[in-house]
Amino acid sequence: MTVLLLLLFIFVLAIFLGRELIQKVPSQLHTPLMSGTNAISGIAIVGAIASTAVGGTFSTVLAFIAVVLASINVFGGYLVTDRMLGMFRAGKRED
Amino acid sequence: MTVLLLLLFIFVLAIFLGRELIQKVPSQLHTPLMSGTNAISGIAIVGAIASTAVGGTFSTVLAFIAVVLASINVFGGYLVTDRMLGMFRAGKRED
Amino acid sequence: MEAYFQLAYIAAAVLFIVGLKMLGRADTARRGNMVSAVGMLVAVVATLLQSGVDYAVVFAGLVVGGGVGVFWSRRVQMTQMPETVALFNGAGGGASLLVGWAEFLSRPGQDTVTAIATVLAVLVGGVTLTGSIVAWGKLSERVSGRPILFGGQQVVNGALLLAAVVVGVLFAMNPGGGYAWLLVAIAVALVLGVLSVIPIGGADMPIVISLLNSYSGLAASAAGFVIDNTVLIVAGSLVGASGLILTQIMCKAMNRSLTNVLFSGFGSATQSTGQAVEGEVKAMTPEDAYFVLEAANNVVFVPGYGMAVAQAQHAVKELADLLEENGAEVRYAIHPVAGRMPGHMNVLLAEANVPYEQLVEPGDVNPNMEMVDVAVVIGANDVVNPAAKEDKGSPLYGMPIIEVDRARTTFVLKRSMKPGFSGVENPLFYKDNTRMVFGDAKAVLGQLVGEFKSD
Amino acid sequence: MEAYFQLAYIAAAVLFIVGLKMLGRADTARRGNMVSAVGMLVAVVATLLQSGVDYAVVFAGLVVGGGVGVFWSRRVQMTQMPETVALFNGAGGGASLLVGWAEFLSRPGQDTVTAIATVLAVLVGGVTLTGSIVAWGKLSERVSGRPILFGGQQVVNGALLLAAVVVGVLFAMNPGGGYAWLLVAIAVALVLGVLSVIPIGGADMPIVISLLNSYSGLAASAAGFVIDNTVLIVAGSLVGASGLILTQIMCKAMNRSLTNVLFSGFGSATQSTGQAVEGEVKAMTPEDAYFVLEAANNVVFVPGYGMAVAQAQHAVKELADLLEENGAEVRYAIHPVAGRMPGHMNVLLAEANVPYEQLVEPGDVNPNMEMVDVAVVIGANDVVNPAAKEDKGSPLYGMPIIEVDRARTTFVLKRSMKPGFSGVENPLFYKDNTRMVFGDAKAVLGQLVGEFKSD
Ligand SMILES: NC(=O)c1ccc[n+]([C@@H]2O[C@H](COP(=O)([O-])OP(=O)(O)OC[C@H]3O[C@@H](n4cnc5c(N)ncnc54)[C@H](OP(=O)(O)O)[C@@H]3O)[C@@H](O)[C@H]2O)c1
Ligand SMILES: NC(=O)c1ccc[n+]([C@@H]2O[C@H](COP(=O)([O-])OP(=O)(O)OC[C@H]3O[C@@H](n4cnc5c(N)ncnc54)[C@H](OP(=O)(O)O)[C@@H]3O)[C@@H](O)[C@H]2O)c1
Repeated sequence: MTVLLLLLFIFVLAIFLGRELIQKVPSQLHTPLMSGTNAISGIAIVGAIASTAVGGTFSTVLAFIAVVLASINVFGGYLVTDRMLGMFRAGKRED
Repeated sequence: MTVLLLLLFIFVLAIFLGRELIQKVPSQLHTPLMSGTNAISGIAIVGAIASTAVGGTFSTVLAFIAVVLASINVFGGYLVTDRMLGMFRAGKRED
Repeated sequence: MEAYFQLAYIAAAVLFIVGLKMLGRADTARRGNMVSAVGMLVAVVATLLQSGVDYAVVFAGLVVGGGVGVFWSRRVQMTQMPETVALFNGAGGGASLLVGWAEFLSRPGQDTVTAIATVLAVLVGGVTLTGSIVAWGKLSERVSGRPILFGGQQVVNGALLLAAVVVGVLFAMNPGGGYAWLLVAIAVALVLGVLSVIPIGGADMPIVISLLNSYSGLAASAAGFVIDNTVLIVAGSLVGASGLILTQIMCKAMNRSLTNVLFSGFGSATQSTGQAVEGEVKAMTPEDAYFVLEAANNVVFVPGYGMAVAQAQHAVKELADLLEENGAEVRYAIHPVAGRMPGHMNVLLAEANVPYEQLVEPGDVNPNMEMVDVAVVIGANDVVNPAAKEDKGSPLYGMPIIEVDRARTTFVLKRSMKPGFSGVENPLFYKDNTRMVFGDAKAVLGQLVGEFKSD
Repeated sequence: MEAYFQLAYIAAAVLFIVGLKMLGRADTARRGNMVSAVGMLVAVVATLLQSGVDYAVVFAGLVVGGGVGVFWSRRVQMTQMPETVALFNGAGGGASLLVGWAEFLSRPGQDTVTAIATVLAVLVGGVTLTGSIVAWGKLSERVSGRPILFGGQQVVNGALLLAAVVVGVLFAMNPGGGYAWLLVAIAVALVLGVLSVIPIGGADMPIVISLLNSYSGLAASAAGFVIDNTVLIVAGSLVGASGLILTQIMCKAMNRSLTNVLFSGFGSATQSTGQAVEGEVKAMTPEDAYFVLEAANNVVFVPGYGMAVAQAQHAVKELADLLEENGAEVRYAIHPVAGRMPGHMNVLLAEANVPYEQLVEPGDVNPNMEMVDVAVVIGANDVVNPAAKEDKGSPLYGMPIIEVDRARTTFVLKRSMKPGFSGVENPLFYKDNTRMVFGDAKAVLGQLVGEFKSD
């Protein structure tokens, strides 16, 4: 019970923190920022990895698919964000 | 041990949150803001109250003084901040 | 040992926080993304070292998923970014759903709180999964981009939402025994994801994706409560909250409210145009336009969605170079919602190597619009529609625009008199100082370039 | 039951967060303070309901402490605010120290982590306590405001800091058995608090208080780890972090670095003035000044520390009213570091009921300074010193100033040619368009008002 409440406290603080971190973003960064936060939401991969520890064939299949999906999110998400931001950099280099 | 680590996590998040919350404060608010955060640091009153539960004459004396000091901080801090901010309001009323 | 994992998770959370903060500023964004990626690495490694993990399964999954992710992210074109993000996002939501499901199967004797977390992970994850797939389909035009509306749609969606809540409550009240309820919850979530996104127009998909992105964070956070994992909770809720703020920022830039985006079926039909438009349309050939441009000292390009459709960014840059050689000052006025995704024009022009300092915002160019000899509107429409300033009855009223109607001469390069995304008539086309140069933007620009070169 | 307390603590933390955020904006600051006070109430009530609390002791303490706090906060004048805050802050630090001490006595068998937290609460709390008292003494002039310097001071402070660390480590390594070490730690902290603040000049005390405020938050946070109390940890670290940011903001407004404030003994001696000042000082009587003011259409008052010393704010307002009746436009240019605390001038002028919209910032008034007929400098000096723009050798160089040297005429109301807080000569006094009107600011303003009235 205590642990749960502490986790809840952590959740609440992180929500407020997430709210504060994003402010006044220039519009050309909206898409990269969306993509970058999407990559972070790939943190589900941690859950997916942990769920491979459960045992049972069907559960393992589910866990495997979870790992596949989450790693698509993580790898794809970070790389695509980087590519996008690289484009901006390329445009900026000339000034 | 787990509880401790969760508390540490909470601490880290709160530090970052505190950092983000204060940004670009107009200079006339510096003193009230300092005073307002000082009032919040009177939260030590919670610790002081809890420490009255310890027993032992000397400890109880310490706990009593702690409650006195912390409540000076809390009552004085909030009231003085309110008075300061009230001044600004008074000046503002005329526009 | 356990303590080290927690410390690693705290480190990962800090990296996410710092990375996210850096992502919001142009000069640090790219490094911010890398910082956040390092955080992910730390979290993954710490998790891998925990006991019981089935390395074969994880490794296989990482290779397959990582391979797909890498391949995909390399192959897509810049203009396909939003739909790609949608797919990745859907995958993340799906993973959270599966985590909740798998955990339930292996530890059916859940307490109430875990049961609530499980059903939330499954519901939110499921909506994210199918909703993102529909958004991807709409943007990539595999599904019609038009809003798909049917009678009683909102009633059906409302009923589904209610069903989701009821199923969730039933499952949580009967923890452990409610496998059937969990399966029902999964089904409801998947259907709800589809049905809540299909009535939304394709052009609103960036906002929907941003919202679904926020959801996938919340789903991950719920999954974190299922397995008592701090970094999942923190990273998930960071994304959940920041994604919501970002969604609001995006809505604001388009002068829309989130409710309006989600429920109005905007763009579903050509809407009333507000005032009737008066005046005469004056067309001009590219040859004649060339003579005007040739004499101009101050030229502003205003790109819009049509430039993306025609893939005309390189042609624009070529023309701009020729104009500069000819002694003219050239700038590009970028409206925040020009195109179909935020930063759309910036990305395209960056691809064509347009110098960063020639990009200006509406607020920079509007005050001196009278000094502009020629404003060349390239496939933009709504973002230059003066009705946004003048006509209170217009659906665009109140949106800041690029005020090319006040330039000395304005060329509008588009194929027809058809309205843009909003379906609203554009009085600009009827103004005295406006000349329509009809045709595909790339073709027309090519002709102008040809005239300059043959000169 | 325990769960409800935690939930109450979460609610309290949220109220603190929201309140703190609101405190940073002028229009919501007062409500923000109330929100945060409600958070405190929630936290206190939840704690009172926990088992074992000795109500008699708590009640007695609340009455005594609350009484003192209420009384004090009512009685002080606005100009005494910073030192009052210092005292309250010291009390908070002292409370954290005592919590650590009392907890150790009652539960001597502490584990290492608790021992570390205890010694941190004691050390940081102790420094806060005595440091704040010294700061209060300096500001209220019970202790000399001059920096108190002695040979080898920094060596002594360094040694004390080292001693604090060593004692802390020894205590933590011998948890439970180290009561003697704890007492030594208390003593070291109390001495360190005194010695680290006495070398700092009185005028830098606002920054020191802000820093000590941050410390008192951290001490509370450490006390939270001692008794495993979440709301203490969260509120304490919120204050710790935001206080540090605020300290930096304040340093920046004064163009100082924190290191410079803490270690330089700034203001300890009249410093070299950079360039020698050339020109002739032209004094003027209030009677003559009246004729100039009478003819002016555009008057800017520039108040400084001297206005606070002379308590001349009401006289300024009276003169301003007469000038306005006379048809002149009147504004007050407020420099962010005019006076001796941030917002000093704003508070004083608000007290005198000066309309908010007449207060302007340097950035608003500087560009049109040539249009100002008369700039009346009332006991300001450093904030109008042109050396900050012109003389690279000046200690003020780089600080933004109010550029009254560019006004048509400038009156400087002060008692002598003495320099201001920085000890730097002011070339303004020697400029052609400057007239010195010597005397106490309130007296001189009174004479000017008299001239207007007798007219
Ligand atoms: N940026 C975002 O994130 C975002 C997201 C969602 C919605 N939106 C909305 O999208 C709109 C964007 O405004 P906008 O001015 O950029 O575009 P727009 O108003 O949609 O107009 C685009 C114009 O381009 C023309 N066009 C299409 N293909 C062309 C081609 N090959 N060659 C030349 N012209 C072509 C079309 O006219 P013809 O058919 O006559 O050629 C059309 O009128 C706004 O209403 C905005 O709210 C933006
Ligand atoms: N605002 C803050 O938070 C803060 C905090 C710490 C330090 N500071 C520093 O304090 C300085 C503030 O600048 P400032 O221009 O306001 O003040 P200042 O430079 O300290 O000058 C004040 C002037 O007022 C005159 N004065 C004193 N009593 C007077 C009286 N009764 N009647 C008329 N004149 C009187 C003094 O000259 P006479 O003796 O000749 O009369 C003195 O030159 C800056 O250097 C700033 O960095 C500010």
